[in-house]
Amino acid sequence: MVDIVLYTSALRTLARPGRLIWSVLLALAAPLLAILVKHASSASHHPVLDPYEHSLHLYNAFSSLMIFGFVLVILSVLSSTGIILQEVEQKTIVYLLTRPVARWRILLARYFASITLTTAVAWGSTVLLALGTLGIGGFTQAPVGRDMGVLLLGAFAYTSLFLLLCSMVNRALIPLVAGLLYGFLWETLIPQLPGNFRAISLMSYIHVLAPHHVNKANTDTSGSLLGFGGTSGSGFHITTALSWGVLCSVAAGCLVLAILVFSSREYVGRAEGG
Amino acid sequence: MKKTPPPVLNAQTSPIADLSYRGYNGPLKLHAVRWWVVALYTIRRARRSVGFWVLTGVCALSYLFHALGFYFQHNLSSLSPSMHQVFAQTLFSVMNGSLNEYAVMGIALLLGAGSIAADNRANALMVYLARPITRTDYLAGKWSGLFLILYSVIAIPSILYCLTAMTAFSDMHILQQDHWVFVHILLAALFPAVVLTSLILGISAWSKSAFSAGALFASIYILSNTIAGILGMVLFRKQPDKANLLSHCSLSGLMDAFAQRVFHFNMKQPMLGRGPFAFTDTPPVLLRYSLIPALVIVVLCLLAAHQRIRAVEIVKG
Amino acid sequence: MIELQRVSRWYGQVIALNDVSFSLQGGITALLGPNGAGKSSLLKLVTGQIRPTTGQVQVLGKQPFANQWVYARMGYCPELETTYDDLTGREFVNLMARLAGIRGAECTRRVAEVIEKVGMNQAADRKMGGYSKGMRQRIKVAQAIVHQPQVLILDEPFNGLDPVARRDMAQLLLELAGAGCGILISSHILYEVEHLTHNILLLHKGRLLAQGDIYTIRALIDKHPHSIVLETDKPRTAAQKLIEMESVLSVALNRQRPFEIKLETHSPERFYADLPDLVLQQGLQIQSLYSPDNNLEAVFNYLVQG
Amino acid sequence: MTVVSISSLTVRYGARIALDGIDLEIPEGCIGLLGPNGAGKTTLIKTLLGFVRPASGICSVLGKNCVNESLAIRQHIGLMPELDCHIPGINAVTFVAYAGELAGMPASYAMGRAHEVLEYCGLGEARYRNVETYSTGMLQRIKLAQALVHGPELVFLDEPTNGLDPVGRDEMLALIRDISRGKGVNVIVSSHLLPDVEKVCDRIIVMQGGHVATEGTVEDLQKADSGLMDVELRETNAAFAHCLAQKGVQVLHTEGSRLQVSFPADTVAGKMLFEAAKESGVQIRGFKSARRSLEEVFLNTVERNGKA
Repeated sequence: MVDIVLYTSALRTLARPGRLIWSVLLALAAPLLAILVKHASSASHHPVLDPYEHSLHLYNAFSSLMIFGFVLVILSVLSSTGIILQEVEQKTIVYLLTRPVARWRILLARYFASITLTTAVAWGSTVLLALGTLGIGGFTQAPVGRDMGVLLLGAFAYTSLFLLLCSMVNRALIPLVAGLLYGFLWETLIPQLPGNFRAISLMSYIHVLAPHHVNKANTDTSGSLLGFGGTSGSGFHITTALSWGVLCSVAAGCLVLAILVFSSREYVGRAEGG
Repeated sequence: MKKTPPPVLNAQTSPIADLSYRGYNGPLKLHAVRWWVVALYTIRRARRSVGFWVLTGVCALSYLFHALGFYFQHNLSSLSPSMHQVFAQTLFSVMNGSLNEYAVMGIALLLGAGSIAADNRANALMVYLARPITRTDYLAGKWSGLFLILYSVIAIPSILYCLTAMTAFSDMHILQQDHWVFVHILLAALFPAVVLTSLILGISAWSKSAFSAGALFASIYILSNTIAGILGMVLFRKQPDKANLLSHCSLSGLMDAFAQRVFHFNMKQPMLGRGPFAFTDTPPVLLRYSLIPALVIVVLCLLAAHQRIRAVEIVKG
Repeated sequence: MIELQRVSRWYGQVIALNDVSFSLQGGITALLGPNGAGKSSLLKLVTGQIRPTTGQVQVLGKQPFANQWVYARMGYCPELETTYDDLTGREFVNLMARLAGIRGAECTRRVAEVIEKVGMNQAADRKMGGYSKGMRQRIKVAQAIVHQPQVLILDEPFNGLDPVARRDMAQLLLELAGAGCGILISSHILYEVEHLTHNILLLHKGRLLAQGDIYTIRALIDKHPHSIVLETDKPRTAAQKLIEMESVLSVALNRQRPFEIKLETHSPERFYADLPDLVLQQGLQIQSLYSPDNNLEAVFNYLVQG
Repeated sequence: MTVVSISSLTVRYGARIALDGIDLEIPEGCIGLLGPNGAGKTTLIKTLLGFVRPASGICSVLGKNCVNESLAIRQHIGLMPELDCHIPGINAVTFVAYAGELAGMPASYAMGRAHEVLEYCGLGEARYRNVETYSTGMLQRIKLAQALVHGPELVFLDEPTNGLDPVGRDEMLALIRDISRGKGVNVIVSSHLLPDVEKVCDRIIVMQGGHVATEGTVEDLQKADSGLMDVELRETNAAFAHCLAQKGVQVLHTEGSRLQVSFPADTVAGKMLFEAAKESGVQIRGFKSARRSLEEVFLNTVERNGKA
């Protein structure tokens, strides 16, 4: 009962009218653009895409770069930072912390609310993208179900990671910038480095679970888009099982740490009033 | 201005001076330079921020990274005309490469997101605007302060890089190749600094908190990059011209386009589905494609910010 | 109800509370002290938002830090000015009630009841972002009492209220105390607290300076001369009579105000007891009598300076 | 000379009328502005500073029009806002000097002046500390210092004693009294804390619902019926009131150990009180002829207007 109240109130904070608009726009961005590209290319004299092959190509490109590469990451960063630290910064967290509710339940409720938002937007975007590029048949041709599953797993992993970051500081801008740099600089630069550097990027594990091969001919050599999923033949190969293991343990480990930190830290600053 | 203190007005007849409150009758500066006070203050604040120095460190890292890269490339390949292309490319990367680009975005976010939103929230706007300064002075000060910081963060590593290359590889005759290389750097650095400063201030003025301003700014910045990147990559095989144009339809794309125009070289874009080291050459796009959108963004943001800067208290009573 | 044993608390190198021990029973207790004395820190300790660096805090026999059992029996009204701006007052109180485990129709009824009690009926369905300081203060009190706590902690509840609202708030607190709720309020508006309670805790620079009844404390500080101002039509005659009293230390006349006598006494208790006899037997005419030291502020000043 | 003159000033926020056709002349000196929340005090100050455009009417400050000469006006006035302005990460001297520089003072002069004003406001060595470590009292002093740094001729103080402890309040009031007497600074104080206004101001203006409800000198407003006395006892005692009533003294109201009583004409108040005290065995701790506190004036005005 109390958990539901906590969860819904957190969700309500996240999905305030002002923010909801941005979330919906974010969900619509990928499918709308994909449809636009599809129509533009079919209308032009030099069709860019072959009807079937390239519709799937479109789905893969947008799913990989937009939904996995952008929507998932940015929403995880923003919602996990926003849901804890904005309240800490505005000090309204006091009201929650002095209620007869255990702190881990507060954090967990907010964690799930944050994941709900991220997943809802990413799923909505995926479904619309499949419909927009491939029509109803898209659900059989494109790996929609698999993508949705991996998105959920990814949301768990990223949200846990950023939640841990947030539970350790009292100011919102620092984890925001750190999260953005991690999500967009680290996660794109690291997999491109030679050798086994990609092992320290969450995104490479996600791409192993949900590979989006654009060209079936070169799956073996170039892996998926932009080289995610392994180019170096030497040394270490990321298997599906390993990916599952890494993502799940990051999600669980970071969450447990975040709960431990949140339950024992003081979230009020120095008294100014006297 | 003469710096002699003015005589005490109501000189006391008593031998004991009145050390309690007195009015101020010293000199006053012209009203026209008061925006500079705000700018100086913004810069002073930034110098104390740890986050700012960390991100500046990332910028420095990008400089080292590219300098090393160029050193190896230079030593491996014999001197050829294409080396100057490579130099231009790396110079461009020092300025606009993703490492630097994200660090600069981070600085803009860290310093700019709260600059107006937090003043407003902390009730400081009321105090500042109760002074004899106008809203325009205030905005101009905030703008130029942030602009100068971003401008130096972008321009200084590039200039250092250029100087390093000139001293290390005197055989390249960089100055002979491009007499105006320093002017070009200064010019190219102008563009991202102006656009980012205006955008973040516009957003900050309309946000309730530094966090929401930062979130919105980052979303716009990264989303536009992602979209433009995908569009460019999806289209490049059949219609390279259109693809090239589309790939510049983002904030960082605009900056790339301008810098490319200034340095005049073909940029290497990653190719979709061709593995990590597959790149295609893209020629610079016309100047107006970068200047006009940027101008629109800057003007809109500044107008929006100006509209929003008001001396109102948050708690109504 | 609330017990502190040798509690100290630092923030980095700054000390907020230093070796504070006290024990409170029911009723209203006022926590007084100058700005920066550590009042807010003390309330944060009692409400379990922060932990003591050394020593022990107990509320209703348990340690309060992140302790749900305590929170179920405690209401807290923070000094905070920020609220959930896009909830209405009623939604906010409702949320807080639900988090305290109150459900369904009972919850709606309780919420309506406390909103009525704090006099927020009209504004309860407006967004809190548009509330004035006084409204915020009242809705904060409403959320603190919605789960009928045994202990109520209020941090500066009178701050920012206009006189009308202050009077209502004092009335409400007295009612709650009458119903058996133990209340601890911090304040510096002394003349308001004076109406509420005689039971005070005095903090100064992080240390507990005094505890107990105002008058008990006054008795303690009787070693300080206590000044009293009399207005009479024959000041010199009166002065002679007054200086003969054993409890009077000094008598002074005032050039600016020729009818006033200012006297100092080391034992106000005896002076006040003896005064009626003197007046009635000697036929002194006294137009007015007051002591600038006969209020909390004076107690406070004495203790702080002494 | 009048400091502020206002004629038929109306200010609207959208459809809401914040100030409704006010006529006001504010003379030199220290003036108290009273009124409940939402009465229009803050709006009035904002209008005088030129932040809000009036819908109609004329207002001028120090002989300059508020609408088109607001920059010149702001050069000569200081504002101490109600809410705290926490600007984290800087110390008081920097903040006050910055405020001075914004008013056009050259940096070196501003720094010297900031030290001088902070010293005057009683912030000794604490002025080198970061603002976020300050107590409320120190923050109030900084707010006053930044309002005075450029040597204004008129300062607006919005709730200057809010959140101060008694010592701090007395010191703040002493400062206000000091600058408003013989230092060439006019002061407008807006406050809820009526005893404070009573202590420092020569005149008060009571506002309500966008109107000026009452205006006059403090003494005029306080004039109370003769024969009215406030009596303070050591502790609550019902017998005392009873004794007084038997002597024909009317007990108007009782609040704990405080009573307000009305004596019939030509009686000796002191004697009767002590007699009653002796009979009922209670100690009188004080009595004096009731000056109505401004709080009462204010409550009466508000209630009267509320009914009308």
